[in-house]
Amino acid sequence: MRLRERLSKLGGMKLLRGTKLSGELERLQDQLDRLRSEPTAEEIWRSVELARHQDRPYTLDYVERIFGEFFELHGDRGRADDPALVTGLGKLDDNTVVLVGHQKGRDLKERTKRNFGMAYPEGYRKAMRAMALADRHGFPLITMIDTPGAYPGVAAEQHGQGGAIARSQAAMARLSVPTIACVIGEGGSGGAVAVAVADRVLMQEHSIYSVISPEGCAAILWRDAAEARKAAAAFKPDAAHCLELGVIDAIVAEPEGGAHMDADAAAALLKQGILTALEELDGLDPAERRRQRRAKYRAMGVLASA
Amino acid sequence: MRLRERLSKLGGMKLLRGTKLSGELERLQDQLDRLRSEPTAEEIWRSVELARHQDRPYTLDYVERIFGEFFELHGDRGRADDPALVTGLGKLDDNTVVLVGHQKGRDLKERTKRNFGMAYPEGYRKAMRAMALADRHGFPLITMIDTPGAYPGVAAEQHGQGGAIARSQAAMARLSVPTIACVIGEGGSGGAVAVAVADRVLMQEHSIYSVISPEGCAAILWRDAAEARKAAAAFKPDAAHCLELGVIDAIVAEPEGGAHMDADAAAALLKQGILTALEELDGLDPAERRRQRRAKYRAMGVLASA
Amino acid sequence: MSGQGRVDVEVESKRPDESSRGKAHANTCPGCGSHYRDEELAQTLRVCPQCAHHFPVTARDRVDQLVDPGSFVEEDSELRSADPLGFFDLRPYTERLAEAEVATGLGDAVVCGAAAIEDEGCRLAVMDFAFMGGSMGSVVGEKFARACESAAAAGVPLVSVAASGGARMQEGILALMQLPKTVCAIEELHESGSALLSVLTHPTTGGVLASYASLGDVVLAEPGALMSFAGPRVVAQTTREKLPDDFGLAESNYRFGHLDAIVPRGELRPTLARLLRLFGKA
Amino acid sequence: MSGQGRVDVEVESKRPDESSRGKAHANTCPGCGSHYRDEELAQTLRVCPQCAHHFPVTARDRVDQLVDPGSFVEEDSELRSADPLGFFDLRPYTERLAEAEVATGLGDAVVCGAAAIEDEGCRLAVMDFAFMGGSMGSVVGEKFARACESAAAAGVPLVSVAASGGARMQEGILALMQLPKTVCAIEELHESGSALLSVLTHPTTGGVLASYASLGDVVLAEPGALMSFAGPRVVAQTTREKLPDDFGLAESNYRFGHLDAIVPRGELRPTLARLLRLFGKA
Ligand SMILES: [Zn+2]
Ligand SMILES: [Zn+2]
Repeated sequence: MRLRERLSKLGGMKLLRGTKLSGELERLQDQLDRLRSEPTAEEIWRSVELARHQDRPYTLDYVERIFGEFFELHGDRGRADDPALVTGLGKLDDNTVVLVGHQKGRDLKERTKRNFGMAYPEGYRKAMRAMALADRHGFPLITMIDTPGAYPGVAAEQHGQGGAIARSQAAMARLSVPTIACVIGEGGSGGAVAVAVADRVLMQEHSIYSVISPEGCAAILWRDAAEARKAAAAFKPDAAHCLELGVIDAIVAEPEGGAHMDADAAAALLKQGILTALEELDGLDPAERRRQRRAKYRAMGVLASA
Repeated sequence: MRLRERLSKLGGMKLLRGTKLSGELERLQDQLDRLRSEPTAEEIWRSVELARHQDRPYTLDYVERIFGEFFELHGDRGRADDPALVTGLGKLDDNTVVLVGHQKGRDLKERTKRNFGMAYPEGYRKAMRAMALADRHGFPLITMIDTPGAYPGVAAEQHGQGGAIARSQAAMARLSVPTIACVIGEGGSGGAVAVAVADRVLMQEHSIYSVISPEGCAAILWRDAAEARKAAAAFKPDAAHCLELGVIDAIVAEPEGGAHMDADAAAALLKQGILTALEELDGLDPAERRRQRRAKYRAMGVLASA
Repeated sequence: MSGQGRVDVEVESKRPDESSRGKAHANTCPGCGSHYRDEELAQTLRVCPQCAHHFPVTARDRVDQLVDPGSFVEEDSELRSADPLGFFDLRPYTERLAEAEVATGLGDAVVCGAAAIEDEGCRLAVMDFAFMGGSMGSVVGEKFARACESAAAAGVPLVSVAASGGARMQEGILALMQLPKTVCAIEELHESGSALLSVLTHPTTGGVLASYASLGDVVLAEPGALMSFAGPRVVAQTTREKLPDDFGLAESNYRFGHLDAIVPRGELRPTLARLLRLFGKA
Repeated sequence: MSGQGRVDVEVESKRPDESSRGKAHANTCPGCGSHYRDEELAQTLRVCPQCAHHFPVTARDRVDQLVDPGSFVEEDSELRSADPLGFFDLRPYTERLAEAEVATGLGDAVVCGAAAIEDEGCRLAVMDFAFMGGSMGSVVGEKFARACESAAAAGVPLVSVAASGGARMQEGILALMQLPKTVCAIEELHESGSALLSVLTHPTTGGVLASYASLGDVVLAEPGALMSFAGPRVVAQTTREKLPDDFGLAESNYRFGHLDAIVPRGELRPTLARLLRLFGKA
């Protein structure tokens, strides 16, 4: 239990960095309380279903509820504007932030236009442009992750999908500004992590974050895509497990029944999560913040020895 | 006469920066000696012809003569590899440098492949990738300019020719490493200056550097492309005038009759010019070098007042 | 013939000829053929009420359309082009300059100054296509660079409104050097923490598109504006292919990812105000 | 079934099945049908003398092909995968790991260490597709990150030779986190001043292509190597279109600007030596 370890370590430390640390302690205790018991296979599958629920709020639903003014930025300055990934400038209370987020479509027409939230390399290049803008002006970067994965198409491969995902991560590893990633639905594989290399990674209670889709995993390992429930239970894409494994920093509560039951309430909770995370990061020297960000990822994984 | 002004100013200065300044003084005196008299219209036209001579050495001819080991870098990591602009790593004596240069073709087949040295936006994006590599590793950047201009095609426009040229200049304005641009043939308009924003700009004796081709200028202002000689005489694209106007930093001599008469000798002279320029830049703090680079361009132009 | 300064692009002839400004047919809509009086068009910001065609706007009118009344303070208006090459084609450059000044009442092709838009402070650099085709010589480059410095010193964004046929060939290689000059000025502006908001109007081509106009933190364009490095005629001649109908237009550029938004003239002022608030220092 | 770890891609079946390594037909050339004995292929670096098909190479053989004899000193060989999720599909993950170790003699899918190539010092990270389809879990990510740190400490470049089906799904989200982990390690490597030379061999797909393998200062590939984020089968199923014949192959990737060079196996050692000299500190 990584989280418990971290908590006990923090608890034993002198409060050298002042109130920021006690804030972090409090957050960890709060998060730990959520993990009384390990989610069951049924609970995991329920998160898979809720994360993909057709009425679940998408990035732009949160944008209009969380940000005051917002201006969408379009285009990768090379070849295209990818509607599966939106970027923009927004006011979070009195501060300007840069937003990068996957966008699924609500109706059939918009779903097709948005390619079901599956970005092309052009989408990740647009995201990198927005990141550069954030860094140039010192605007914090907020990303929202909600994608089945990067689009697996011929043109997407020809335009360098793998390289674009790699470079987008590198760009995030390099930023001087505070960065918050929010998994708000499906955090699908490389297409998700491409915009999720952040100082703080938040996950909504019923979102999922995974290396492969349950169906994809089942098709390969069980040789039957219908065994998706078994696969999900095995690779545990739910928020509680992600927190436990040290992959995310905090779980953001959803309204009873899931975010789609009350988008306003879900947005208010998400906004609070973002503000708390920003507050924790505030006052850190940019170089130190980047160092900590990289160190966090550097430490991920579980090892044994021969 | 800007050059004379600069020389007399330098002559009157205390040698605060030591030998580097006396080197610069010597170079300026040497350059000034070349400008005894203003080139005539005939001499200007001869440069136009020599700069475009079919046997004139191209970038890769100089690469093989100037660099020890060389490794060509391909691709813009997005969509294409533009053969009209070559990039690579080379050994200049014992030091590694990054090379970016336009490349025309020698025979019909290669000319077509190289698009007569007219780059697409993809070419400038490849160049920017090479610049980033130079900066990351502290390798000086050497560019060779030899293009009628950026390619004026439908796809080139759709892929953002204007923006690519602008961003390539911005990338050069931002570099921390020493940068040397060498105009070795036709320095045609935006397509040339895209890779010529450098600490030191050298021009071979019979190369040209211009805002528009003589034919293009004649077609617009004389309404007759055949008046190209008149146009060239009017806008003065020759090296002597460029030096006089403060646009370039030094003229590199060519073998008697032009670079095509003796490529080895032309390469040796060009190499000496590059080494001298690098030596002048050596020891400058990177931030100060960049400041001076920007200040140099900031000062270009001639103004009057109402 | 005041458009003769442009070099990189021949503006499409289906557009109203800028050189005929002031004559009756300049107010005939090329989109739908409707005729207007100056006062009629002024009321609609010079946008055709029938078909939404955007007529050209002078730099002075543009400033008036965008800024809070009375807030504009012009800077560097005394700068004039010199004639470093003694350039003479069918007529001397100095004569073309004098004629353009008389025709437009401007010292050169850009008007710069301090202003406020919805109470947000900024600097403005607005080009006028009527001054030698909005071509960029030493003065345009210098005024733009000074506008960057003025914005940086005041800690406010710079709003650029471009309209240009490209570099001014009568200043030869010095005109080309205005590209890196303005680019370097933007680098310094950015390092000071200020933003560049770039608006492209019909036409923005050649050297201006290949330098400062493309480097906005945000890039906007008016509907139907031509924005291309090489002009349609040059491209057609070089490639001998039929051009797409929307070649180089804002709509095509938006599709290809080069623009953040196409903003109808009537929405430009509130849009810029929103961006100024977003880029403003809290 | 040792290839069952790969997740993002199903490797094309026309390629020799890695799981059958050691069986007779593994040495039958899929390009021209010629049969070879192990010794014959070893002499040609496992390249078909008839048609130049590049047969798969184990990590140990690859190291031998590239480095100066006796110069390789392995690092971090004691690391083994844990089973953080208690993963069990048709068989337990621990069983697959044990089987892969027996079959390959390797602790996991990458071999790392210090070496010299033509007397130029470097660090190596060489993947082995035979170990669970070259899938990347915590150990591969960790060993790669340590190789970056070792190269940075020694001030030498890191040479990476990739062969991978993607992230190892049996480690769930922790496998995905090896992407940013290796990416962050490369950032630190670069800030130390050292270079990453990345060689892609057949196949390099999914999470490895979408992280460290794509981030080389120079990226090379062997002829015919498949390099795609999504595998051909997934793409064909998703898009329901016929794929181009050279879909995802090195040749196609070179054309699209994603590779610096395609280097036949016989030229790989001298090419890397040249690059090491160019990136070496003078
Ligand atoms: Zn109309
Ligand atoms: Zn064969």
